[in-house]
Amino acid sequence: MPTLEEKMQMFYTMYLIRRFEETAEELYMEGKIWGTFHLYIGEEAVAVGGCAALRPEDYITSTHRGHGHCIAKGADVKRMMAELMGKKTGYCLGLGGSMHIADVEKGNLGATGIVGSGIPIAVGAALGCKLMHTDRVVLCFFGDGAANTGAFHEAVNLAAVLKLPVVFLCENNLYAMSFPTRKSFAVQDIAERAAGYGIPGVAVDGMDVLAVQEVVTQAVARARNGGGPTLIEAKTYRFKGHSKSDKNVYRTKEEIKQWMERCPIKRLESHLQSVGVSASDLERLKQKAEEEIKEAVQFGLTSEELSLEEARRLVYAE
Amino acid sequence: MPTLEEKMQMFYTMYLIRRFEETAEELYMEGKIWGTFHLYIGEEAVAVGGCAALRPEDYITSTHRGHGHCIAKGADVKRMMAELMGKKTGYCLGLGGSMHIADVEKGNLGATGIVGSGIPIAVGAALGCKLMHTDRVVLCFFGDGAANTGAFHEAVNLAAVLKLPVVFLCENNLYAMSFPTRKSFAVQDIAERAAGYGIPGVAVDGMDVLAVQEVVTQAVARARNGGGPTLIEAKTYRFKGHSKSDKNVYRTKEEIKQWMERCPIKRLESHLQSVGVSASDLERLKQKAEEEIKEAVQFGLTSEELSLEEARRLVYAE
Amino acid sequence: MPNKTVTYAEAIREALREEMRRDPAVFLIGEDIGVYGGAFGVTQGLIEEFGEERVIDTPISEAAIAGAAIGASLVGMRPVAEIMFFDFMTLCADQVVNQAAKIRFMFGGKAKVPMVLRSPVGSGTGAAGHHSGSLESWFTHIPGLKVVAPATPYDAKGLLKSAIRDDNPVLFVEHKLLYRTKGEIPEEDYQIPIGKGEIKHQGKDVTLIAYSIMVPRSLEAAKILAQQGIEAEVLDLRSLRPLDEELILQSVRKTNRAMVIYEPSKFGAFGAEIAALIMEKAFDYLDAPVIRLGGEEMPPPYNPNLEKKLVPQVEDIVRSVREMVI
Amino acid sequence: MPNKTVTYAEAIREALREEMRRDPAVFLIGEDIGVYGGAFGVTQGLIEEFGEERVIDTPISEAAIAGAAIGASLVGMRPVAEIMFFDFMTLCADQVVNQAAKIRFMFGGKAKVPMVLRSPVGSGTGAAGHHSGSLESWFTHIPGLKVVAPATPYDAKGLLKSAIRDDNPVLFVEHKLLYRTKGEIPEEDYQIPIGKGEIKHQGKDVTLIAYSIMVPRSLEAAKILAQQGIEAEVLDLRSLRPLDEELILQSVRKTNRAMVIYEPSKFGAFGAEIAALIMEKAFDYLDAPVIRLGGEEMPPPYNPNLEKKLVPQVEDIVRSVREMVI
Ligand SMILES: Cc1ncc(C[n+]2csc(CCOP(=O)(O)OP(=O)(O)O)c2C)c(N)n1
Ligand SMILES: Cc1ncc(C[n+]2csc(CCOP(=O)(O)OP(=O)(O)O)c2C)c(N)n1
Ligand SMILES: [Mg+2]
Ligand SMILES: [Mg+2]
Repeated sequence: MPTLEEKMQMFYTMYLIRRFEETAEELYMEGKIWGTFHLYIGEEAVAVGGCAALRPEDYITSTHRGHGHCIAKGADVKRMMAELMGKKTGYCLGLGGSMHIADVEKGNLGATGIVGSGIPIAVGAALGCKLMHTDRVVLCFFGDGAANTGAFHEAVNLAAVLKLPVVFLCENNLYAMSFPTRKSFAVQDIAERAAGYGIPGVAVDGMDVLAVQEVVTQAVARARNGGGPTLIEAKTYRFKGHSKSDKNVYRTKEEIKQWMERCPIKRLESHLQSVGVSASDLERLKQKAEEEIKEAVQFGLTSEELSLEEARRLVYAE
Repeated sequence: MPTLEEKMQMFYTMYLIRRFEETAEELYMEGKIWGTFHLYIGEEAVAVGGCAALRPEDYITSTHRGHGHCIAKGADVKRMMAELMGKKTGYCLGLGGSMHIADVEKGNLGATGIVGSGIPIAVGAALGCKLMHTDRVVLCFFGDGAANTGAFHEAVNLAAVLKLPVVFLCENNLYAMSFPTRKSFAVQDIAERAAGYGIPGVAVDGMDVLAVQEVVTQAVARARNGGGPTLIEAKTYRFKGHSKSDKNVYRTKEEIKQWMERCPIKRLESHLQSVGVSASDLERLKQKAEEEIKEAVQFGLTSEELSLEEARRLVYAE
Repeated sequence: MPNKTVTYAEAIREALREEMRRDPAVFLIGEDIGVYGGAFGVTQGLIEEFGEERVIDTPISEAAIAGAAIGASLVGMRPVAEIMFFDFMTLCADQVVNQAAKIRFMFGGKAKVPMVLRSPVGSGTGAAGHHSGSLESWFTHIPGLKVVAPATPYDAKGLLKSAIRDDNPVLFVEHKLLYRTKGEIPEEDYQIPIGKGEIKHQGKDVTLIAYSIMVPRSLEAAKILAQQGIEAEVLDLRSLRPLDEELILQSVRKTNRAMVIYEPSKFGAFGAEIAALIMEKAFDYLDAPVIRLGGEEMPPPYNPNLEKKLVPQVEDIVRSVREMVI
Repeated sequence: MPNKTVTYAEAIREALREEMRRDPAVFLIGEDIGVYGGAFGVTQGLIEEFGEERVIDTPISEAAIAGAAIGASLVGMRPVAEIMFFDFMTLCADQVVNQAAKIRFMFGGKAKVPMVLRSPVGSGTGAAGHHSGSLESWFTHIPGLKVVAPATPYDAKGLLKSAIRDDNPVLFVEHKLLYRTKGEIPEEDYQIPIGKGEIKHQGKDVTLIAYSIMVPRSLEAAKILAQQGIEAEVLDLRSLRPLDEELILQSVRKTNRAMVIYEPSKFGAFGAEIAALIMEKAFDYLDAPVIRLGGEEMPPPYNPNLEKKLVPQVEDIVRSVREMVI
């Protein structure tokens, strides 16, 4: 069970993620950020609960919907915002953008634009951790859509037979772009697939950060002790469209509304209040997050861009 | 339940497959066939039981170990032998060889050298059958090794969610080349994977042609009636090495011996004798098969080869 | 014959619609092509007309999409599959290269694979490293495949119709930045034959050889060059495999100078084939080496200024031609 | 320094063994590379020395093999992955192209992917359409990758050592028909730098540019041509990306004639890059167009007589050179 302090930290991180993305969306409207990105709003409990179960030296792999994972693993929102603005001070020097943010120092092995492609890489990182005789664990985030890629199958099976220290955390937000899980799966729970690989499978309420933190903690302990991988399915929902170009024709307003009522941040806020945290303490945290975001925007806006010459030198390592 | 006549037919086909391959192996030693091929010896019950459950207009997809499937689906051994000898009279005009034999007329959509790659194609053929409003079914053969490819996962799931008329028949012969299933799977039965796709899974004794015929018949009926796919795992064993270059260092003589005692042809022979078929009737069938094979060899040896000019014209359809 | 103005995306959609009406064997398969209408809106409205049976949304399973198209085509259908971004062709490369392209030959001509695989290439949308690639060169190298890459709505519609009616697997290369460009097409049914290029602009001083997005850029450049007294001929390949060799050679024999302009990274790209071919077959006509103007040797960067520098722009073409001719 | 004679396969095995002894971060992963020793016996004996932990057999999961190598390299290992046949590179193309090659750049240089992917190309073994391919051209087109294709045991060992010690993903292209060819190597540790070609035979009349299996064939042809009074220079590229441009240009400036010889189907292959490059940078030195002698435009046929005609043989090289020079 997390301490109150840890819960407050989770609250802070979830709120920071939410505000980061709301702000990024505004900047997008203003033309300060472009291309496309995928908002995690509504799913914060999964990243935060998942990363709260890790040690700092553990690794994660992320997805195209990766802002939350990145912040939850300890990234600096200044450098993230700068990345979204394509600046040299960003995590990827402005070369990666939203879909490719990595923060290798903090253990985030990177987002990816190819759905499912991070799963074999997570397995490889876990293999590396094992071969190096560390007791590090890899937490692999991916979506329901990714669970239908060949990469998922090959990688999960490889991890299972090699008993690697990796935890597969499927963020089932009910849709892969417009395609609903009820059409892309003929099973109720994606977690049911675990049995076919001979590993444990668990479904968890992905709107409840404490529940996520608990099941991931157990799976991480198992992985760390040589017990091999676990497949966790967190049932969650994205409140926004798939990407910036989504017209949301494939889901109903009612469905969205119902899920928004289950907002994971509000839920943790209520919980914290119920255990005696004062409204003003929560407010203070929120204020701190606002400050951080404001600074991040400022940092991004005033940063420089990489030159073509500099970019060219980054294709190959010396 | 198959009639006695049908059982006699199965016996004949199994024996024909066995003799076809033994003869091909001899021809290989003599340098009349080259490259490599993968002998099906020991696994005949799977192809024959499986195809016995089909109508002539149904389809199959085959594998690199495909001689048995091809003969069981009604191919002419003359044209098969000619193909192994690289002749113009072969099924593929000598362009495909053992690993690529197809007999589209008889419904064999082809062998493939890329493990697992036939599975999506089988699913596509089933989709085609459905869209054309036929009630044809596709029987998809593949190995235990293929069950770990991404292609398997994507294709089985697609078939499951679209409820396509396809039956997945996994020939689990305990090895993918040298890699044993006990190392490549963390589950007991490959059939357990079916649950993760929401389709039925059945394991069956692949050395018992009647058992195979029975479970495939049920699955085919289900598929034909719009019930969608089934995953069947036939437990079997190859008596010979993986391919012509295998030194068999990865399995014990005892294991091979034990399985050879379960020879599917002997088993059916005993069964037929126990229900009153005379030794001479069986002998007559065997003789007929010998004749057919002899003719096939003669046919192959005396056939011509394709010219480069002719081959060039086959790359594109007009 | 009365004409109408449509976008490149609409032209593709019209070809799909008309072919689906004409031939019940034609169907669509891909990700989010149904109610969503495709990531770039190309298939919008088709599920409403043809239903879920002929406009099939799939899970994220590129290999299964391609394989399903192959299998369906083997039993008599004419699938048109969509791979949402060309970068994802790497995920179905086995099915395309080892199956679709080889099946007919390996089976001794006893089967055919009449399928079309549509997919958009190109940078310029800020989508960075995994959604901006142009890997069409890979597929031009595969015997058994045909590869087309139209530049205008007119060519897109006509070529897609030919591709759907062709009995071979055809890779139909679209470009994201072309989807909203407009052009005229006739009201009646027409086809553009696969394997025929077109001179899109006449000139005598140099031949600019391009396809897809580089065609409008080359035409733009030709206009500017004309003002500077250089008459550039713009040749649109349209079809990369088979290639309209004769058209290329004819033009080069006239202008004695050629430049090949393309978006993929310069090194090892299809543009080298064109250059090598011209040298092999028109060496004595060349007053100067064939120059290739290709993309930078780097993955697509996110930063929009760098992204723009990744691939040849109009001003790059103008500058390079001037350097070459003067 | 005392030399010893080894086969190409042994030379590769020695490089693997020595690097594994030298650096605990090096490990092997692939299908049937353990007790089986690899489909072509290259890794024989290594599992006995290094155990299952460092010689990892996997299920048939090419994408996972490549992905596992990438992931392990991201956290500090130096994996050497084997893809059993080059045809199967199509199954891990996404991991290789979109991940291994791009990660460093996309992450702003903050990660590196020091991995090697070994895989055999080539026809000539009667294995037909799915086991005889030569798709190396594809990967030469990918910024972020290095591609080497040695022709001799000496080069194979030295290049593999360099590849393992390189901080970039390196594709190591082997050829099935070379595995049993023999050559001398020194007893001591040595490396061949990636990016450097070598003149394997001096000549003044024409430069034959080759790599992998076409190097011994070109040398064989050069011998025959010498008897006929034609002095061919044989240039072994060894490294396809990066390419030793200077060596190529130097040789061509001397001989004024070049022929590029390669096994893949001629059209759209890497050989076109070499030809185009020579034209661009040594046009004025050329007495004749650079000729490409590549493979037939068809999938590998099973019939051995046709299979032989698929790719350039010694006599084809001799004939083509004579046609060119005389
Ligand atoms: C291999 C691949 N196919 C298709 C896409 C296009 N695409 C981007 S995100 C997405 C949906 C992903 O669904 P899911 O894995 O559930 O993640 P979510 O977006 O719901 O978080 C799709 C289809 C892609 N990026 N990669
Ligand atoms: C994609 C791919 N990877 C590797 C191989 C090499 N290979 C050929 S057969 C084989 C084993 C196949 O095992 P399984 O599917 O169980 O079929 P079996 O040979 O046992 O009948 C392997 C690894 C291949 N042909 N294709
Ligand atoms: Mg989702
Ligand atoms: Mg097997």
